[in-house]
Amino acid sequence: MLDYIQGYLSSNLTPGQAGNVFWVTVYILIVFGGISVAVIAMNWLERKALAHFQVRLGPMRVGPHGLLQPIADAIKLLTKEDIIPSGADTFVFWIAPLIILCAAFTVYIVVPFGPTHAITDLNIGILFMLGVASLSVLGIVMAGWASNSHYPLIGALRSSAQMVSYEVAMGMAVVSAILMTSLHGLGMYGVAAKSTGTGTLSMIEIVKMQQEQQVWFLFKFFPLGLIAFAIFAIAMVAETNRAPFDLPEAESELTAGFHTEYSGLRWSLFMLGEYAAMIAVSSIAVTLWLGGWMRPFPHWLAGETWDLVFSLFPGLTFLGLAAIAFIGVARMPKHPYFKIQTAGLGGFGAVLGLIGVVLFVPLVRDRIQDIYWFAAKVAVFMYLYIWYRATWPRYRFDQLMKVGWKVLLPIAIGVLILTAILGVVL
Amino acid sequence: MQPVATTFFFYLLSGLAILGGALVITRRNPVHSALALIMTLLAQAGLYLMLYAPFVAGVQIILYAGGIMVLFLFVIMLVNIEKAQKQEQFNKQWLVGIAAAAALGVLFVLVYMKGKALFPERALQLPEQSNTQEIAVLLYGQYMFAFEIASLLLLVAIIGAVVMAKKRI
Amino acid sequence: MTDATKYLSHLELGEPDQTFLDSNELIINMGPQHPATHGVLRVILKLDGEKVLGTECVIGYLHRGVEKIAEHRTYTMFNPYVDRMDYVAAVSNGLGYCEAIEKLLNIEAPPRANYIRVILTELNRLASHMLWLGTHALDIGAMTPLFYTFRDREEILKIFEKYCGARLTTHAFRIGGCQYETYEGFERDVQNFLKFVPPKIDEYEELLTTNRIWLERTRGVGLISAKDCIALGVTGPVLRASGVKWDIRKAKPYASYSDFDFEIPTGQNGDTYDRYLVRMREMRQSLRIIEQAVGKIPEGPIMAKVPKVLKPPVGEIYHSIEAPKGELGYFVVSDGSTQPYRVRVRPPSFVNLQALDLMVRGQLVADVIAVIGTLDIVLGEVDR
Amino acid sequence: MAPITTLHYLVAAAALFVLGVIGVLTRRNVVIILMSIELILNAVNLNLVAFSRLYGLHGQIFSIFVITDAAAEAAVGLGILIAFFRNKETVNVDEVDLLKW
Repeated sequence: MLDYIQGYLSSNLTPGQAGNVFWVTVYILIVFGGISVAVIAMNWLERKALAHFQVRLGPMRVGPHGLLQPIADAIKLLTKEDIIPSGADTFVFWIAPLIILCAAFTVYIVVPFGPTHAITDLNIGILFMLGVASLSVLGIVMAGWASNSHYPLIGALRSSAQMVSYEVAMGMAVVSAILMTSLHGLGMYGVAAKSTGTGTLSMIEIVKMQQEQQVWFLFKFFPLGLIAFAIFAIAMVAETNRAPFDLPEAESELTAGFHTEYSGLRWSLFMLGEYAAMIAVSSIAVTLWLGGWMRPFPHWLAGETWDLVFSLFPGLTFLGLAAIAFIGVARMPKHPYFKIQTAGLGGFGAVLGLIGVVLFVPLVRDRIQDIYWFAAKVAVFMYLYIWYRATWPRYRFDQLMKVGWKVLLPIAIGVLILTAILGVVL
Repeated sequence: MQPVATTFFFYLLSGLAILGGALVITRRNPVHSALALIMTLLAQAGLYLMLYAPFVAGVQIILYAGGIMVLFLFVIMLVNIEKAQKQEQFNKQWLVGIAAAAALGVLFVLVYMKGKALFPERALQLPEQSNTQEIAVLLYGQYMFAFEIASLLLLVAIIGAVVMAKKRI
Repeated sequence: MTDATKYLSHLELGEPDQTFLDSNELIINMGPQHPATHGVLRVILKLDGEKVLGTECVIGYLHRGVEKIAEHRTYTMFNPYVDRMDYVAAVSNGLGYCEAIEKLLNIEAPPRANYIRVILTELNRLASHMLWLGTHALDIGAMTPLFYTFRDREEILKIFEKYCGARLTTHAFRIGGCQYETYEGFERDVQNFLKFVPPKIDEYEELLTTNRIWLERTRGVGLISAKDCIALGVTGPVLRASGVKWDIRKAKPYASYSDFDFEIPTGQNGDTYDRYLVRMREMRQSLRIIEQAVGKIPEGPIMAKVPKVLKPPVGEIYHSIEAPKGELGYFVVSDGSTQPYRVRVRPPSFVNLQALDLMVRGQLVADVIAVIGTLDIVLGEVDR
Repeated sequence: MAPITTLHYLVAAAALFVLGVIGVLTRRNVVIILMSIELILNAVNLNLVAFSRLYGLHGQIFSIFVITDAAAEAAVGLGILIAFFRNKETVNVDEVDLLKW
């Protein structure tokens, strides 16, 4: 047992690569649990951030600043009656949310949270991610069909058409990033790197290539990487059915799209799947273009001192969050549940602070900072998702298709060709 | 990577695949058939992974399960299946069909029994970590022509499908 | 679906086909419980995929028999009922009714009352347009403007509340003038509001007017020509957006509108975007009117000499005003008793709703939502 | 248990193949027949990939081509099905008894 742990800690492979069943199991549990927690946190954050965009307060009642609201929601959803409409195909109706959930979670097998922090490193990493993510279309189509109702059916048809169309542009953008792994060339700062000859599909290798070439692919071949990234960033919003591309569940048109007839637990599975998919595609974007687990400026601000400075960030972040919690404690208004709320928020702040302190321990610090930078980059995307939703109206279906096929796809193909040419010429 | 519990996973996955296949041909409702087929396809993707063919497995998932099956489900939703569900599911020569298929199965079994020696126990050590790269080298080298022909085939299929399925072009 | 087919006479629906890839007919009920029909409107849509082949509005879910009630109430007693028709523009409804009865009685509200009426009515127009903007934007998918407009509409409702105690169904006016004198600081409140609101309107416009998605969703959607508008009797911003410069405040000035200088904004294309622009400009014009009125409210009585028991002479009268949603008309028949013989309301929402079918044919489902929003209907007024 | 050899894979593929053949020969519903054809193609793929363990990567290449082919076949087959359904309002193969309609 101890040997196992020792053997792993000194290893520079992912548990899957090392063939270490124990650590694989542990990692699966950690990653899936972490994603579930992230989804819950995201749920709360979205409601709060959206509320503040819209001059509201959002959830405030359950727990201090509504911190326990997601838990209350979960309890509500679990105890709700689970309605299966008459005339629905019970089996398909039952299995559709599970397919979406499985598709959304299976993707995380190859997400590289750090050079060794991935469940496994598949040779076909990115292909696997895109493929499994696209399986959620099946769940959506089935949910819409099995509900035996018009609104879900239209929602399902819209959504499957949308996801299939945007996958094309998305795939092209991804290919141009993969192409960059094999090409040398000039980065934004004019740093030339040696050519490696062959490219790679492996998620970990892609980030390692960015490290080697000393440039995020976002800035490689300057406008090209950026354009490819922009295409991916648009397509991924459409892929996850979020505003402004949320037609499949367009509230004002189709009431709730493909999950109109769902309630209770199954509905919450859809939500879980949707948020997990959002995090998944964001992590693809982070891996391919934003340097994955790399900290900012790994070469420009290199050296022992800067390493130390940047490795302090995780702890500082948690201490900052703890400070915010304590400010909340200090400003707690005197309402009937004042005492318990103060205690709760204070306890929460204390836990955050404790985590922050633990993160300063050198051994932990070195292990954790890859994950921290990865999560921070993903969090930026999550915030963008909320921001989009607060700002933009919704596209119409034909316009959505027009954007996908007539704008994004040609640009993506153009970028792909130019990337290939530049890679050969430079 | 050293595969773990190969025997168990082989029987699990091939069992799932065959079970799915059996369900495909027996279900009354085409959507259930499609579900079963998806199960088969995914189980097969697992088998490909066990055979050190990760790229084929990836293609299987992204193209078959994610692409072709969505197409199938789409069409099933578009055509009216309720009427067909109430009708007779098997054609008149079903007995002959099963007999022919059984004969084919017996033929397979005989071939495998007789020709056991043809399939050596040995296995090439295929490099799993560079499987994609090696496939790429073959695909864009030796099989370049076939690759281009395949693209032409797909183009023809797209045009054909559009011509046939669209009402007014 | 079966009970829907009996309404479908004019949709030319033959044998309903079970398939919908080829034989097109997919019938959906949009409403009566639907997030985007602004109440209990039920629209039966005949679709080819997403394309709308025809619509049929089923109304009456909110029918309360307001016109019939009038026949059993005295003229004064019926006054509060009109507030319940277009509940987001209750002041305008009250103004129309009071002026109609005043015309019937041949009395005239004193100038001070008229100024107060204009200020409140224009405030109410702003409130109504703000509510329209929020819900319309929400229908098209922009969530945020809804909350901004509700925040700012609150200020108007606060003024109403201070003036007459009610926020929504105000019952602010009486036959012959106003019941209440302006409260202490009324003018200051209104002037503060005038300073407060223009930057807010700029804020809405910043979010929407040049937003690409908004433009794509509204330009060329729900087109209606001036000719069709006139043929269908469509009035209000919808008519003006089609290029007809028709506003009863200018055409047949009532209250004291002839004293004020304001413009009638018009559009050219008659699409949803033009209607949006027209309403946004109208909000600014309303502010202009209020600004002119609030500075010079004349002194004097707020109530004309009105008998205790209203017994108008035998006769009939039609009086219309420009409500936020269009021409709001009251046709009142008096048989000389204390109760009207018949009251017929010409509600703008009801008439404008007729245009829905014309505007959405051949467009997509999403456009139906946009068009319902842009018609700015209130079901209380449609069904009465 | 005995180690898994190529033969095991071949037997599994043979079983799938036979199931596919039964489906094609006995079912009336075109959609299910098309799915059975997919089963057959998959059985072939499994064979090819299994053999590539013995004789090199060429089998995998070929299976990729087979998958491409299956995609084209499905698209055209389903296109025909839709055209057919539009005219005859049926999805049963034994009712397709006209060469032209």
